[in-house]
Amino acid sequence: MASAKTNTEDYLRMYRQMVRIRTFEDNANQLYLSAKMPGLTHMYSGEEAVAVGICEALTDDDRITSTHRGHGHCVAKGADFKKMFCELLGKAEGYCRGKGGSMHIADQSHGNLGANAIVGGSMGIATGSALRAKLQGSDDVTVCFFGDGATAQGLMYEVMNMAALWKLPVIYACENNGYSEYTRTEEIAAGSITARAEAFGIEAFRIDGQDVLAVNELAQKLVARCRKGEGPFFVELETYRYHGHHVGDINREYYRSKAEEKDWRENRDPIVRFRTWLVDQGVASEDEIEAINAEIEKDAADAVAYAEAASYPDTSEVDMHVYAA
Amino acid sequence: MASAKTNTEDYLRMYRQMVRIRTFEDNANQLYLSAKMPGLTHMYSGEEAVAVGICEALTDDDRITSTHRGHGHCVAKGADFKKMFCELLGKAEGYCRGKGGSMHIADQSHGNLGANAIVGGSMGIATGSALRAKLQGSDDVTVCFFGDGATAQGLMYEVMNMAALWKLPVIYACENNGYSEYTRTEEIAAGSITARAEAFGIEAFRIDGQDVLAVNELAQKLVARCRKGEGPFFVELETYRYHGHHVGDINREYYRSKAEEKDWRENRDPIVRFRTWLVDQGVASEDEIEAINAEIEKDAADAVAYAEAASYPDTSEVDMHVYAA
Amino acid sequence: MREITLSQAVNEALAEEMRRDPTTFIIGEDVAEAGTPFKVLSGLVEEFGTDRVIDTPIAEPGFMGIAVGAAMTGARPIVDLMFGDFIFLIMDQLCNQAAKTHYMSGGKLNVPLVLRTNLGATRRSAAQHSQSLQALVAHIPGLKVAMPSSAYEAKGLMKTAIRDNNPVVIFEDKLMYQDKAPVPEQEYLIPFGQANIKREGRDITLIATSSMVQVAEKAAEILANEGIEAEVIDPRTIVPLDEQTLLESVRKTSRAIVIDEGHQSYGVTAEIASRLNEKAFYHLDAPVLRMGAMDVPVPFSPALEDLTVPTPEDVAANARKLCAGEMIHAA
Amino acid sequence: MREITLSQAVNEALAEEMRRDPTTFIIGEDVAEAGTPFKVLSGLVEEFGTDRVIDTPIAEPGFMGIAVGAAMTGARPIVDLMFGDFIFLIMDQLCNQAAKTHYMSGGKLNVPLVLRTNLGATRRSAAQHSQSLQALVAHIPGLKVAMPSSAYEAKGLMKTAIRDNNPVVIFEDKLMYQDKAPVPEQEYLIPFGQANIKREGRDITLIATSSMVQVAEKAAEILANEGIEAEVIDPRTIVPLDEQTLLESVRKTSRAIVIDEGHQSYGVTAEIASRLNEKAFYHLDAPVLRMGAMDVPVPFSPALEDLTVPTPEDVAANARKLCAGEMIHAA
Ligand SMILES: Cc1ncc(C[n+]2csc(CCOP(=O)(O)OP(=O)(O)O)c2C)c(N)n1
Ligand SMILES: Cc1ncc(C[n+]2csc(CCOP(=O)(O)OP(=O)(O)O)c2C)c(N)n1
Ligand SMILES: [Mg+2]
Ligand SMILES: [Mg+2]
Repeated sequence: MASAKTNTEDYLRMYRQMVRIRTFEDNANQLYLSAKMPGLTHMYSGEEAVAVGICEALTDDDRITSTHRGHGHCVAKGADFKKMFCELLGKAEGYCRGKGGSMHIADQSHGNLGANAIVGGSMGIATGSALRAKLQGSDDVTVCFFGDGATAQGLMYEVMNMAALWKLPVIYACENNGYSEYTRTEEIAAGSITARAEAFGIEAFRIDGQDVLAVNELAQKLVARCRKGEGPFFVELETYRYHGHHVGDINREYYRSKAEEKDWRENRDPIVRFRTWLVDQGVASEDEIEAINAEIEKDAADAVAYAEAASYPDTSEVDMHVYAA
Repeated sequence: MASAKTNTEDYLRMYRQMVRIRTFEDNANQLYLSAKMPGLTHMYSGEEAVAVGICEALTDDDRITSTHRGHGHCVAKGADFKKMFCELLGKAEGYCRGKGGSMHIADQSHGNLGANAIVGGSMGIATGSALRAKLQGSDDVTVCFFGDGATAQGLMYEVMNMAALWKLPVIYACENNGYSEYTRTEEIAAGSITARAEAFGIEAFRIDGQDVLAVNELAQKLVARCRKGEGPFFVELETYRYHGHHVGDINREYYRSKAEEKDWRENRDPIVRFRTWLVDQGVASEDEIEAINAEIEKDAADAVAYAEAASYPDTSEVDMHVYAA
Repeated sequence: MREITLSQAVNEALAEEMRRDPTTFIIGEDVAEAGTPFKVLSGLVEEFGTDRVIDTPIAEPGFMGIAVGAAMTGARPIVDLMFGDFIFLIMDQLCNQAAKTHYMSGGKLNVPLVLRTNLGATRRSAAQHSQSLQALVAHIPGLKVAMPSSAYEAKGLMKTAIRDNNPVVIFEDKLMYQDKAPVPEQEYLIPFGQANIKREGRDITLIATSSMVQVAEKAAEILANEGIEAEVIDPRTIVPLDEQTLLESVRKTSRAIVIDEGHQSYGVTAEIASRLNEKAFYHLDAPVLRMGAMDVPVPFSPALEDLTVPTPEDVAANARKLCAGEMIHAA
Repeated sequence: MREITLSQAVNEALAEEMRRDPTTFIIGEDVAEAGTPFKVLSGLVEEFGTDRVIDTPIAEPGFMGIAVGAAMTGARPIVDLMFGDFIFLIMDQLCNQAAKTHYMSGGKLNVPLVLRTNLGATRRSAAQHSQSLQALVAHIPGLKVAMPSSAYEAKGLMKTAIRDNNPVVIFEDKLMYQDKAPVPEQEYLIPFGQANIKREGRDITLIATSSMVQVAEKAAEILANEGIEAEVIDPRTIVPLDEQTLLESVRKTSRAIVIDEGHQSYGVTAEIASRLNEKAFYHLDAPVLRMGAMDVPVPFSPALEDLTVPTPEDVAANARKLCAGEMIHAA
């Protein structure tokens, strides 16, 4: 594995964050399966190294924009379990007072400008955040997360053109998990995704999204270069979603095989890989790891219980927040 | 000069078509200056080799989509002066019964699907025409004309992706005249325009758009390859518009110099170049050329007079054609 | 008569018309093997192949534009737009191109295409997957707009739409895909601009579109128990609008409520109410009342979302007041 | 008082607010050196530099999205959309993103931006450069919509828009850029949701927006010569709408015509007429009449185009009939 952050504390925080994401998703899926969660949601499990590797290179002043598959980004950027579960259940204490739900979860306090239910819909927002940073002489960086499917949206090319012309501090992070909904990436993306960015004069990278240290190392370099005015950048991260497109997508053999899923889970799991590395390098013992896992599981269970017991917004909130004062 | 079509008749028709465009535009400009034309219009003068070089490689079954600067494409695809001038003046005998005007002129009988007042607006239409050809097993080809400025529209990347995935018989012809409105291309286009097409796996070319034989030679090759299922293709043609962005754009030194305009007019004029070649090669004598020019001038003058005298549509037509029967 | 779901009805309409006319094809995201997330198109790719049931990348403006070009040159595309909310992405191709081409070309070019999409909240899908945007397209001359209220209408209107020589937008109610209704085995078409009187009554007219037709029918039942006879009318297409049938009813009942799931302000109910007010003014005993969705983005929380859409109880309550001569908007 | 053109008024408003608030900037096509094709922004780049008057590529969805992101993170972008017709291109960023962000985030994120664009036909610009699309954005909760009818309003509303913490869409009338009106030297703002009574009268109320205000005023003059006293009211913002002022007038006059240059069907006039009908029903002597643009794409030919927009004579003729108790829509 590549190595980026270089001390025990950093390593363990990255590990912890990845496990937090996985645990969050396992609980969210369970809430769905037990019919306690309204609507549908999209699981980030399998892609943890992408969100964590990148967000660990950012500060709270740096911004991200997220996607319909947004819980991972939200956790990685520092969000709190309780407020997240409350949001998923439509409760008043949720990050968006229950008005956004899974597909619109945002956490302004940590610079998460929000998930987005329009595929590609946040690409302008991320680029605009970077323009604001440049205009205001602020050195924060914005990361725009999106899937391979979103590369088909024209908006991406419009904003990459402007980001390149204006040298904006934005990093376009394409989470290529091989599918958009029920379709393979090869069937919907001609040519090369990184070449598309390069054609606009944007430096582009393609890396293994299951190797959190490699992701973090690259992210640190690019964030630093963005702060120096060398942006924008484009990164394509090869990754995989373990679940269906959404929690209700159970029978999916017609578009992808169980063998393929098994291979990714068993041989390329980002958490298992990093855990093995941590133990091999002597950063943590198996016992310490298990303790972390257990602590996170308890946190999640507590947060779920809290959220289940929390109250719904008062009906008077329905027409509040249409307009800002 | 490169050479494509290879007989006197073809050469002379190409020459004639270029002069027809220039003459049409001179008359249209005059109509504007003498306040006889309603609205504004965008002159194609200077870019004749592009439209003619390409359209001479097409048959009436092949389709084109055009732009706000569309008179050149319309003439090159075979349109009639009278119906064109009638349209520009809003008369009932115009191609669109006066309802479209300069920016929406279309000539279905020759496969011109129409000018378009939305920059980039016809890229989907051209690609859809090509999809129709493929689905119906027809071997016609569609050429999509657009300017350098239109490459900033996301729609282009969306449809190029699909054209490449589905191998559609469409040629994207980018008329790079160095400006979009009052802005230089360098200021609005990052990286390389042809590389953007290549990134989608589309074969792309960049050629001198002032050399009608070179344009025609390439167009013939690409049209033939499209008919064999080898499309799509992308061609960037370096060219120049002599007039302002539109007929009313007179004082333009703030965005481009008179010296630059003079250089293109005097040293790179596509008609002068081709005329010189025709005479040098003995295809036509100076007298024959002058006779052609004179004949076209007379045609245009007659058509203008005809259009001026023609009637406006009856007021009852105002709510006709909202819906097709 | 056999009963089938709205989803099956749409599927049948598409299959029948695709068999009938080889120039038709379906284009959209995950329409082929997946048969769309709502599974409405299941089985079609097996019958018609991937040349006529075409999966696209996630590029709504792009494939909408492609459909326009195909339609202009001799095909009849059926565009599948996964959620009605995505209509915002394709407005230029739909409204600047498809809607205007016939007129701008002086009647020479046609754009015979169908845009299939949906509407409807209360699925806990939040603000970007719950909108009912029919008012926007109804405002644009050149487009026709159909709003089926059951499996029967969904089939008949779809078949008419596919044969129409103009761009037609059809909004299906997402909540209704699994609802069954009697649908004849024999072929039928439902002409555009012909409202359907779902229930006769003499006291008040309830004009409702799509998802709101069921709401109005339930309200009518509630009212019937109280001795108020409500007439329920479904316009079926809002462009063209069957003014005649609506006016006749209102002239008879002297009172009307117009119900539509789009936002109330600047929405569909305003147009219909205005026409009734203008043309049946002297027959009205009370102002025509409008009931649209609240003017708020659709909230995710179940505790809030259900408040935003008119319910049978709301409709009945308003009808009761109107019939009692109470001023609802006393101001 | 000095008189300046609408174009100068907008320019002044922008310059004043940009001096006042360093987080404001203008973004759009050819806004800098060219000062837009209408030359409304001339001189601003000289004062504020290219960092605050930003020329973009021809990528409306892109720069609209960029403005949303900048607004969400602490800037106040003023987006210049060259023609109102291009609003179709940016609907997703405007309506799915900008309009909903504040609500979807439970009030935590703001999107303070101004979208400056225009409306108006009769410039011989044909169907894709002549539309008046205010009804579309007025339908979307979360957006405010201003429609200045003179230089005075253009300045005062623009300044208010820039200071508003929400996305605001301003439609300027292209035909009016060179029209002069008295505009005070001292600073002033025009609050949103406050209609302006342009002329008092007791016989009929003419409610008109933007370009139609002049039409209504001219109609009022014609009518005055015949002894009919028309009250002319300009709502100035259609979201929020100053219902109170409109209702008071109609309760007084008992008759009203609503005039707007958007297409009539499913347009702005329907909403305003509906509210008057609902809330002033018992004061009305005749149905509220609507006059919008014809429901046709705007034709290029001068012989046709002028027929599509209401004229003072048309308005006066309808007012005359209403006042005489004639049924205009007898059917
Ligand atoms: C504009 C738009 N089109 C379609 C959809 C429906 N949709 C939701 S997620 C998705 C697939 C996205 O694929 P990708 O970008 O690769 O992200 P992934 O789900 O793989 O993380 C689609 C088509 C949408 N939400 N927005
Ligand atoms: C969507 C859209 N945006 C902006 C405009 C205004 N406009 C008309 S032509 C033009 C410049 C086009 O430049 P280019 O594509 O290079 O074509 P050229 O005029 O140079 O032939 C612009 C910005 C428009 N018509 N449509
Ligand atoms: Mg994906
Ligand atoms: Mg150009």
